[in-house]
Amino acid sequence: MKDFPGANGLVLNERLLWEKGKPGRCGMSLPEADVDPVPMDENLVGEIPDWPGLSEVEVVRHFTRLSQWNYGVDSGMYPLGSCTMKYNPKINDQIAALNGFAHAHPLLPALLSQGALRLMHELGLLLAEITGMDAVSLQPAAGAQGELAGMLILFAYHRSMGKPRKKIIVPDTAHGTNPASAALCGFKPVGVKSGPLGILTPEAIAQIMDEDTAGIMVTNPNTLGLFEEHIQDISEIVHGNGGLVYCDGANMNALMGRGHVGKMGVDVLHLNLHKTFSTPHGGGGPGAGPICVTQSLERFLPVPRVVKDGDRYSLSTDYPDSIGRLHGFYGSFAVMVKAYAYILSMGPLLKQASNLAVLNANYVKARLKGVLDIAYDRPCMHECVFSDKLQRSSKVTTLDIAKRLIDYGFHPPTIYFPLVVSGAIMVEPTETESKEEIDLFIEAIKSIVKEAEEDPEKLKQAPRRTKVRRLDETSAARNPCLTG
Amino acid sequence: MKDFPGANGLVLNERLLWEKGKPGRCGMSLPEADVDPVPMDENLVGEIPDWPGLSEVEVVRHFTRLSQWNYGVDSGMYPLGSCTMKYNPKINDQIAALNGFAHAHPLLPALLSQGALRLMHELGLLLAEITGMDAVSLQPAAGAQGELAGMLILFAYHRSMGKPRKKIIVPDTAHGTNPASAALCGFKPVGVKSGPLGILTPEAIAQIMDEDTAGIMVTNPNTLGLFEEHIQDISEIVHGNGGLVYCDGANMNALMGRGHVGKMGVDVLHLNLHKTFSTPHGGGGPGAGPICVTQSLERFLPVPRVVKDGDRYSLSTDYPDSIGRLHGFYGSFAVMVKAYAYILSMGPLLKQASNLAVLNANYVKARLKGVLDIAYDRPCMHECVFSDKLQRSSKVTTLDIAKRLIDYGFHPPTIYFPLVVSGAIMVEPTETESKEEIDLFIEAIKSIVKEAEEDPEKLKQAPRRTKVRRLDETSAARNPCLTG
Amino acid sequence: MRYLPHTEDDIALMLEAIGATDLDELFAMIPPQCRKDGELRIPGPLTEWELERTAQELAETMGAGRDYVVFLGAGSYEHFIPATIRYLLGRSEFTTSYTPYQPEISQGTLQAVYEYQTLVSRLLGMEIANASLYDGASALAEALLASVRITRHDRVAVSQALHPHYRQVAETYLQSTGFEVVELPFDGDGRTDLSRISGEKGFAAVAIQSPNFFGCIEDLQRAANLSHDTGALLVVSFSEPLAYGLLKNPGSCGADIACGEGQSFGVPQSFGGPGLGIFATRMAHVRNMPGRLVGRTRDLDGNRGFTLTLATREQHIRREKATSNICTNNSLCAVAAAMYMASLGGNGLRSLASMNRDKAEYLKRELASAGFSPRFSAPTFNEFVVQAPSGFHQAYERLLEKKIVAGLPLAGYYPELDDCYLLCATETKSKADMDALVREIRS
Amino acid sequence: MRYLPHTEDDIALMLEAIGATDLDELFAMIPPQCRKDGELRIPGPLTEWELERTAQELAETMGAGRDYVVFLGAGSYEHFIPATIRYLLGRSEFTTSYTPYQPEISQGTLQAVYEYQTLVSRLLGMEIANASLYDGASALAEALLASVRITRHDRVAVSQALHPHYRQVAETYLQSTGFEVVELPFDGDGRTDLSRISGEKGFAAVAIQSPNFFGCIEDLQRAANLSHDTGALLVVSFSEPLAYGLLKNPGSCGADIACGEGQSFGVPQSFGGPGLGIFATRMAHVRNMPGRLVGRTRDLDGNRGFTLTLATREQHIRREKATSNICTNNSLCAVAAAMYMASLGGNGLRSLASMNRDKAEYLKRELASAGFSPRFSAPTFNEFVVQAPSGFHQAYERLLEKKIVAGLPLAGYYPELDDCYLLCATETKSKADMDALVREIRS
Ligand SMILES: Cc1ncc(COP(=O)(O)O)c(C=O)c1O
Ligand SMILES: Cc1ncc(COP(=O)(O)O)c(C=O)c1O
Repeated sequence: MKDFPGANGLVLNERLLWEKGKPGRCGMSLPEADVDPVPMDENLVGEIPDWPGLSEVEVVRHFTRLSQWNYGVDSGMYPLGSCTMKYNPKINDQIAALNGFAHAHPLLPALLSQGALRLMHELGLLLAEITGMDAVSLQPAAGAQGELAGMLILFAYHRSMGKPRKKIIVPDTAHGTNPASAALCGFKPVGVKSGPLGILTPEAIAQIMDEDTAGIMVTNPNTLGLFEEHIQDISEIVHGNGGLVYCDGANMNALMGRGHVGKMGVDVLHLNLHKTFSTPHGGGGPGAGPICVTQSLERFLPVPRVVKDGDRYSLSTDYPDSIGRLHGFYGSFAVMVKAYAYILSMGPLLKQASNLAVLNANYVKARLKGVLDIAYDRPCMHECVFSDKLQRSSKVTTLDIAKRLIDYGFHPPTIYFPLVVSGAIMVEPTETESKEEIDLFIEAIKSIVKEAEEDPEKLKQAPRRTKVRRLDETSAARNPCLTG
Repeated sequence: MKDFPGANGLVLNERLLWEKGKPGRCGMSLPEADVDPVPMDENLVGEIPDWPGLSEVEVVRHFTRLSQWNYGVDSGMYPLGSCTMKYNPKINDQIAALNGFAHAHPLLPALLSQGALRLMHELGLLLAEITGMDAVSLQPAAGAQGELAGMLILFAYHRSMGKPRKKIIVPDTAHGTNPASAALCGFKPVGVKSGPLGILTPEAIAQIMDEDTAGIMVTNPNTLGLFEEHIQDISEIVHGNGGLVYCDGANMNALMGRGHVGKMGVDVLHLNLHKTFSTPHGGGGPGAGPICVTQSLERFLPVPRVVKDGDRYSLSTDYPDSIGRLHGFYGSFAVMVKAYAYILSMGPLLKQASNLAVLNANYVKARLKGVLDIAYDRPCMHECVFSDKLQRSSKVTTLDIAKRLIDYGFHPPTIYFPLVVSGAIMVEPTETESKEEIDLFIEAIKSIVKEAEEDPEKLKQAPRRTKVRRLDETSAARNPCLTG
Repeated sequence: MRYLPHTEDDIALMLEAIGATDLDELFAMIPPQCRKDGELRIPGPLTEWELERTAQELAETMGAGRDYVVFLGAGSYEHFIPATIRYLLGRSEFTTSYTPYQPEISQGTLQAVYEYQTLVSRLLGMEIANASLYDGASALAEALLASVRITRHDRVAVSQALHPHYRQVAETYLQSTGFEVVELPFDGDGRTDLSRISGEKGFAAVAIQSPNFFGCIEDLQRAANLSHDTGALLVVSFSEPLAYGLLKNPGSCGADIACGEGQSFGVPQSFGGPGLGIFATRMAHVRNMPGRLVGRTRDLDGNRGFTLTLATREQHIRREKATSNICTNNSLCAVAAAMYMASLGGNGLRSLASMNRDKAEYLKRELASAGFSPRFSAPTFNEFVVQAPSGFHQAYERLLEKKIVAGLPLAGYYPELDDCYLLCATETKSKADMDALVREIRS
Repeated sequence: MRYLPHTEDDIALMLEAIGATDLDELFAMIPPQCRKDGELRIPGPLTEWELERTAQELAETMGAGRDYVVFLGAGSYEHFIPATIRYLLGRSEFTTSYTPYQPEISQGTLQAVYEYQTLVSRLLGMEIANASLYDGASALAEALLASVRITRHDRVAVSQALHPHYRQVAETYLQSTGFEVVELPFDGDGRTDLSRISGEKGFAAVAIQSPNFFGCIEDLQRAANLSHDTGALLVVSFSEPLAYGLLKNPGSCGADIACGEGQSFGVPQSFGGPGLGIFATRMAHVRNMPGRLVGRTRDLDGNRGFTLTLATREQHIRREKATSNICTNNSLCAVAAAMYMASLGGNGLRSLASMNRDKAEYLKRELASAGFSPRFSAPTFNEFVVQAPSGFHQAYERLLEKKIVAGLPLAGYYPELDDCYLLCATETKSKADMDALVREIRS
């Protein structure tokens, strides 16, 4: 394994915060008191919370060590399907940290927040151009909240038509947030199977689309990495029955400059700025999940909205049909700043980003053909779904392959999703991986597959290099210990 | 070894830069050309240097991985004697990076550089107060250049007295830079042994101090961590013979608010801002080595100097007796900013820093007594020198102990220095280490000493956890490979 | 382009391996009518340096930074953030990793979030906390939904003194569910009037905020008793968790769910987002909890480790039956809060909280002396409502020109509070800042 | 104090273990007359927030940042630094480690410095480079001293067109050694007049800078031939290494030592320091080289690794016989340069260098049209000397008020160059910036 990045090295243990420190220590500078203390009614005063006291260097070491136990995009290739783990440019973080952005109060008068409002306004226009949709709200705080917003728009639309509808079509390949968001909004998700080619067939939709169905939640490209080629026909069927088409655009990284979502018949679309638009994932957020709609649905968008009048920007809540407010303020502004910076840095080259994302995925697919089973052997878009089918004889599973990849120094792909592929291994390289890096990943997979045949225990015991080995998740869930 | 920080974990290999990349890639944004290209005389044009082309993420991953192979103060305790590896406050780095400081051109007119000049002026005054010396130059770029400046002042002084002198007294405990700096300045270092208590005796100095000796270079506290208790008598002898007393103040961390270097009879002193004043070492610099002198030597200080007139600051080179310029501009300004920030953050609490630095060293000494041999068992100052004497029977050396400490997750102490202690192990905890951390270090040493008896091979083979094991330094020097 | 590593050669070789002739061919499956015609009409690509300048120009228009003195709170609080946090949080192992689905290479995030869950629980006096939600507003919505699940009642009572935006978000979340939201008025001292619920049954939750939107400290104990009497859970919302460094915490007063905004704990204000949705409750309700949870466990060798747990509540396992649709949460903000709480420690927290209150009390008194009387009589923490002399709005505009933002006019939120302003003074406001405000107001 | 972890209890326990009664006792060995009386009379302790404000106030007085257009070069160059470098260099594993004396836990610094040594050698066309010196000025001094050691001659010839500060530093280093420094004048085209050395013997080194202080490109080939004829080494100094992205490098012209300032490669100007002293030479001279060297080797398992090597040249081993007294060098600046060189790559370097020259040529031409004729005729890179119309110094002051610094007046450095200004235009100067300068000058 000489040439692969994975190696053994020194890492440093670190206790839990409250196993360290001493009362009386404080790792933060407190301002000098310059006003008199005012005694407080004893009845209101509580106990001092039992937080440990640490010096500044103790805090710094603690979190420095913790950070070193993590693997990020900056550590190496992170082909986590459906997550678009592309490079997160450092300049964008720096821009979001500019004083004027990072320390701006959200309730500043419009006069004192022109820059932020303008940025939001322009980002909305940019996303509209990129998707081909008409109007955008940046408010949803992540993809799932974007979905919720979208579902509420479907709800509001049907209510406005005087006919609330109960059901929504959700394909079996959908991400878990789709049915969950639909349900949160009171819709009953109705499943539909993808066809033999891994994509939806108009026939299947026609069969279940009815007057009590609010619409469909389609993911395009879908979670098999396949373009929903019948999207227009499907949209027509849904529209023909009075429904609306919601598109989960988490996979937009395949389509920039290539696909026009509006023309596909999509009425509502959400994007993940923390995927397609390069904002860092932060170990699980914060993200941002803007929604884009056609002109006729614009009136339902969440409030407040940024409006432009001449060259002045302001916030308006004056949209009586709006689904309302989704966020304490306007959404993840700092994330928007990073996405805006990314889009301007790329400009029309966003198309080339999608080109290369798709090229990389197809290349992985071509090179791993015969090594891993390919769920649907057709041209894929930005990601490609394999499985452990060919390895079953050696009793090695997707999980084992994933864990073994860690020893090789790669982040594993997404596993066991989408659910329609048993033992799925979902690889999304993204466009920022070079051919060399991808070749190395391919070699790693090949080597692991060989190990699976020759010495499956190597995979079963993996990972061995990491600070902790496989964790007992069963007992974690059976006897939950959630605080210390 | 459960409770010690050292553990095994995943680290990532990374090739050399030129083993990566492809020509045509570029990881940096180049500005748009907005003027016409002007052709260049062919005879002047060279080949394009053979630098590899990498994308931005390749650069980021390369240096991220490299960084993870390093151990810094932020990783854990770094008791490297003579180096004062105290915590380096993050706020100071941030302040040095302020636009007005980081992007200021050194030749800006005085009108446009008042802030920097004022900072330098004030830092000089602060260092004068802390040391008890009269005047300060911040120009030397590190301790050794401070020593050179000091030696040149001794040279200039004697020349000004009409009697150049050839020799200089350098104790056997001196740091290697002392004789090297003296020699660079044309002085012949004359050795003197420290007395049985580890400190210089007036008698020894009296014996060699003569009219051809320019003075003495004394380190106080010396590199054994001992205060030169006879410093005043020694100064008197040197002064009595027309010489000057140079003090290596790299160990000033023992003395803040406690010692008055001026009153000790010292004429010239250098400080290491990158030790006592908390500026980060950067894996070997940049540092800053200000020199402090008595009033009568002020005229020899390097130029340019910051002068204050009313509330305006400017630079002046109008010092005809000056030893001249030592730096392309004014020294390591960014380092000065950090030291200034540190001093203001600590204020009079600098004394407590020295108190605790000395407390920590004496505590280590007390607790390791009998475990490791103590070279001079007397109250120490900020550091304490042990040796491997007690371990010789098990054929285990200082080097082995040091390397084994790495497996335990600690940075080793300074080893084999000072030269007067065979197999020296020089421990300087600094004041920013907590009692708990020091206790853990002490336990590690005890455990290693036990291993030395029971299983010396564990030490001989150490470190085992690190990405690379002991390196073949002999062949590195015999067949030097300095570029790839 | 520096983010795109492919050389022409690379592309050619890869196309060959795929068996395609050009990049266009890779998109052949997109029906022509679904394609984007022509190139994207967006500006750029900008160089890093153009981008930086563009962004700086936008940022400089903002009423933020050292030149401005902003007395705004109302859900977003200006607190000092140590340089250490900015540095540590920026380490790319934290920023560029995904949700810790692979625990073996995510122990850093996992342990930090576990620490966050613990310290937040201790602060609020609750048994458990989740790994974060989006913000204080959606945390309230999730708390109400959880209450409905737990109690199986279909009405919730929400205080009108609860942040108007939080209430609006809760309404948005609830609008399509059919659950009823009953609003509880506030009384003359600025606290929630709970009389509406006493004796009534069928509430899933009673939700109040403390300190509430007016800065007033609610009587949580009484609210708990009354709520529990009606069979409802007490949901305590908050926008300023620092208050619990001084005040009795929700748990000790009997709250069933404590949820709110954690931005005060080391998260930059960033024009309102991202925030940090804190959600804490009792262990009994864990399976009804929304959002991710980190739990402690052991690895194959018996070493302690951490992992996401109880995922069977979540959308990726339970899909439409999940306790919430949330997936990506605000993890990095939770880690920031862990760093902040670790930096401050218990004693530091108490000092800082006391200082916040002292500053606000000083400002309150000084304003009173300038004719701005407190509108409500209940005790407050670091913000409070004053009744301004009529016509003050002109002076307010004048103050803006002097780069002072003299609080939030409340008329837009509560028409009955015309001429009332909500002012906040944290530790970032010096006596001199406050004196300057009062001087300007007087002049 | 947040940097000091000791509680009262800790101190008491530790004193007890030591057997001391109080902290004062630990300092008993300091004779009373050597003690500091009373407390330190220094301001503070300042809180982090007071400190930040104080520092910002100082920083804001500086003529730096986006508002200023500064046409200064002369040894310190404004170049764009990618955000990646700022981030990567700030990672504390790089910043808070010491000199890599323990190679097993310093491979990051060691490999990075090895890469620096390699890329710098390739740039300069030399076989080897050391791990850094303080700056370009001391690098010249060290080069002259090394030349003396190598040739055993005791005179050095130094061009007057070499940076005046570098020459002054060399004089400082040499003043007490007895070695003679002969200055070589420059001729009318701005290049060094080498006639003084031809035919003479006994020089250890001939030192010239290219591009020189006037921005003029020297004829290094000819200088090498003449130097070697006299038995001297050719020492090529530089302050703008970017020039070698375009120009023939010192090695290919026959230089024996190439030494200079590397600030241009990713090191912030920081009011002149720290800089980066680059020192490169031929393998034959390695044992006379000053400063640290990183070498490649193998570990016990045969794996590639890096370590400090040839330390027998250095002060900590050789003491007074060392090749230099340098210990701490400017390692982090070398790592910054490695990052910068890696980011740019060969092609990027060539483009950037060409752009620098194009900008300067544009400015030169525009200034000429405004009556500022080039003072020297030799070709230049990104800076050049113009003769200003007399009386320009008033306009110069007026320009300062407009936040434009119109170059460096040379009268203070070369009295004969009265009314001459050295102007520099790097890639950071836009056409608009330059046009504005010329417009202002004309007005
Ligand atoms: C296809 C798809 N849809 C929706 C989501 C949900 O997005 P978020 O995690 O931002 O809520 C994801 C994220 O994993 C996804 O992959
Ligand atoms: C006692 C002593 N003197 C002088 C020096 C030299 O300082 P610098 O490395 O900054 O040149 C050192 C540094 O190691 C030292 O420990």
